[in-house]
Amino acid sequence: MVAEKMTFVAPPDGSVAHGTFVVELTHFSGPLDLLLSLIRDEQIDIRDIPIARIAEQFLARISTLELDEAAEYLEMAARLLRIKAQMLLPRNENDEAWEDPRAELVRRLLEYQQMREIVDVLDIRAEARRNRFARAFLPEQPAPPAAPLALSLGELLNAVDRIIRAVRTPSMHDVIPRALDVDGAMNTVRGMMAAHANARWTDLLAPSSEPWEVLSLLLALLELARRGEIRLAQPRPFANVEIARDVAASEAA
Amino acid sequence: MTSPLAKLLEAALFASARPVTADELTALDDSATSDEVAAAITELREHYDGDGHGVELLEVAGGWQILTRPEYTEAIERAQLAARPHRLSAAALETLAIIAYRQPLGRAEIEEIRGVAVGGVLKSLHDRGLIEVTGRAEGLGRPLLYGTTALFLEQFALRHLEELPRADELAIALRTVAPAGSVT
Amino acid sequence: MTSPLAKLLEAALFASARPVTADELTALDDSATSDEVAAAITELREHYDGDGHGVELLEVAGGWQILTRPEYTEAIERAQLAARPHRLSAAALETLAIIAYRQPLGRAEIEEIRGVAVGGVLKSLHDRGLIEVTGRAEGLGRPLLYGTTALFLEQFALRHLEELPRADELAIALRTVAPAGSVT
Repeated sequence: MVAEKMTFVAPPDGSVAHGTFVVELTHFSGPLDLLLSLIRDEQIDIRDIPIARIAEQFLARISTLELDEAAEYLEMAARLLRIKAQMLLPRNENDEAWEDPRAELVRRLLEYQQMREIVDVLDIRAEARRNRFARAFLPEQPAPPAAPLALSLGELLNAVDRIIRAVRTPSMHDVIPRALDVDGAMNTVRGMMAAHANARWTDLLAPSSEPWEVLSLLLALLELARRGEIRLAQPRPFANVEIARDVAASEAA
Repeated sequence: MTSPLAKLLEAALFASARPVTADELTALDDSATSDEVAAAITELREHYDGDGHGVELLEVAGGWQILTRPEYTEAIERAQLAARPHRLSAAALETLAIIAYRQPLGRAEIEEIRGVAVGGVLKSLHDRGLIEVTGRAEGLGRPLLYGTTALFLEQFALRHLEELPRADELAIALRTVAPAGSVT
Repeated sequence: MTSPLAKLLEAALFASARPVTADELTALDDSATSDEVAAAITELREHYDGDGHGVELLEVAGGWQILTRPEYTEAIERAQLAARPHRLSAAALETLAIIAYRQPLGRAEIEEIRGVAVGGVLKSLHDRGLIEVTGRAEGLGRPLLYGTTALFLEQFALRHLEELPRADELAIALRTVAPAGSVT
């Protein structure tokens, strides 16, 4: 950011007090502000700017302001010089298609000027409010969140949806960021099956297991069942999964 | 003051750091109608104005707030009982002005109008609670969009955004400015 | 109230965050004697008591303070709670969603996804007991890692995290989202 390299100068009206909220670059809040101030000083019609003269003054001002590091001011200076050069190009007097090279700059200046009018309104408003105090003493808040949190799964999922749509390359698929350890889980199951003929899902999983452990175990069980080392049964949905040593397979092994 | 409702409203307005909406005031008393609350607000306001009080009841940011009268500010500050907040810088005001009129809009658009980088200013305004992220734009990079907050209205003594001058009331009207009606 | 001094005292007492001593009140007006200040305090106190106000002027530890009358406290607290159901902001919800799906992860990672600073949001989610610090990452600064809590699951009536729809199921889930209680 440019601002950090700049010399900090408070605006002349003293609007930046200590404990500064935003440090102003200079008296000017930007190249457009400087340009507008030059135009005002010279009492020039904004719609018919003598570009050569203004460009010269602009360059002079930014050198005295020691703004040589301010990319934004330099960019504007370059723009002014470019417009100046374009103005010098010979053109046919009757050329209806000729576009004033200053047009875009004029548009931006007018827009900026309008915004400054709003700033004046806001400034007056803010001053009016600053001169009034709200009650500063506030009774201690009623004991922390007494009201239950109003929060539904729908809201959470909508938030997920917003994020997915917001992130350019959605990568929400990796729900579990850790690599799964299926081999490790298979070893755990084999160990358990060596000692016991039967086991249950909950015997293999600590209550505090993390999602990657749950998934690893699930995949390990499915893999072992596929290889015929164990048999899996679940009497009803959500019931504990029962694991049994596959007798035929283990005897063959 | 005579009405019990006005006393209750006064107590509630004293207890809140922020403006309290008429709806919130109505919720104070199950048996009160919104007309009765409106009448009690008027009673309280007129009492402060007519019976020599150092505070007044003002309508700000869509609600009601008791504030000290400006003629006492200097004495209060001199006695170090309260301090006025710092003024916003020109850069902050410019950025706020643009956001207030064009919201929701993104950083690039603000920078285009102001002609300078506004990252730092946006952060300060956000930290101060004057602006908030209201969403993301479509298109490349899906930039964040900013809008003003209720605290903005409060700190600029505005009842609502429409209280700002409409673009066509400003000396220079611009084709690109959205009609005031659409500013919400 | 008739005396200008009583109005000034009212404004000062209102604006101060703490009780104000008689000496401090006297300092508000160079021309006021302590007797005059004492008289103005009495005038203000009697005005609040006699003229139907929801507040009163009390002498508390270290000075004078305007306080809401206790009989209104309950109604105010009830209305404050009713008016402000503790809803999470969009920013908090999005942060929570990211943590739920990516945990454990650090603040920098969340900020990268959301594009804004999330320090305050993390604190409020933590204060509400929805997230917790689950460890520290390897690498520079060993940043704290966050994850969701049991309360988080309870809040959404989930038995475990795997009950959250996968990202590729979300499009469907979002269309058929049922109220929290019935999601299994």
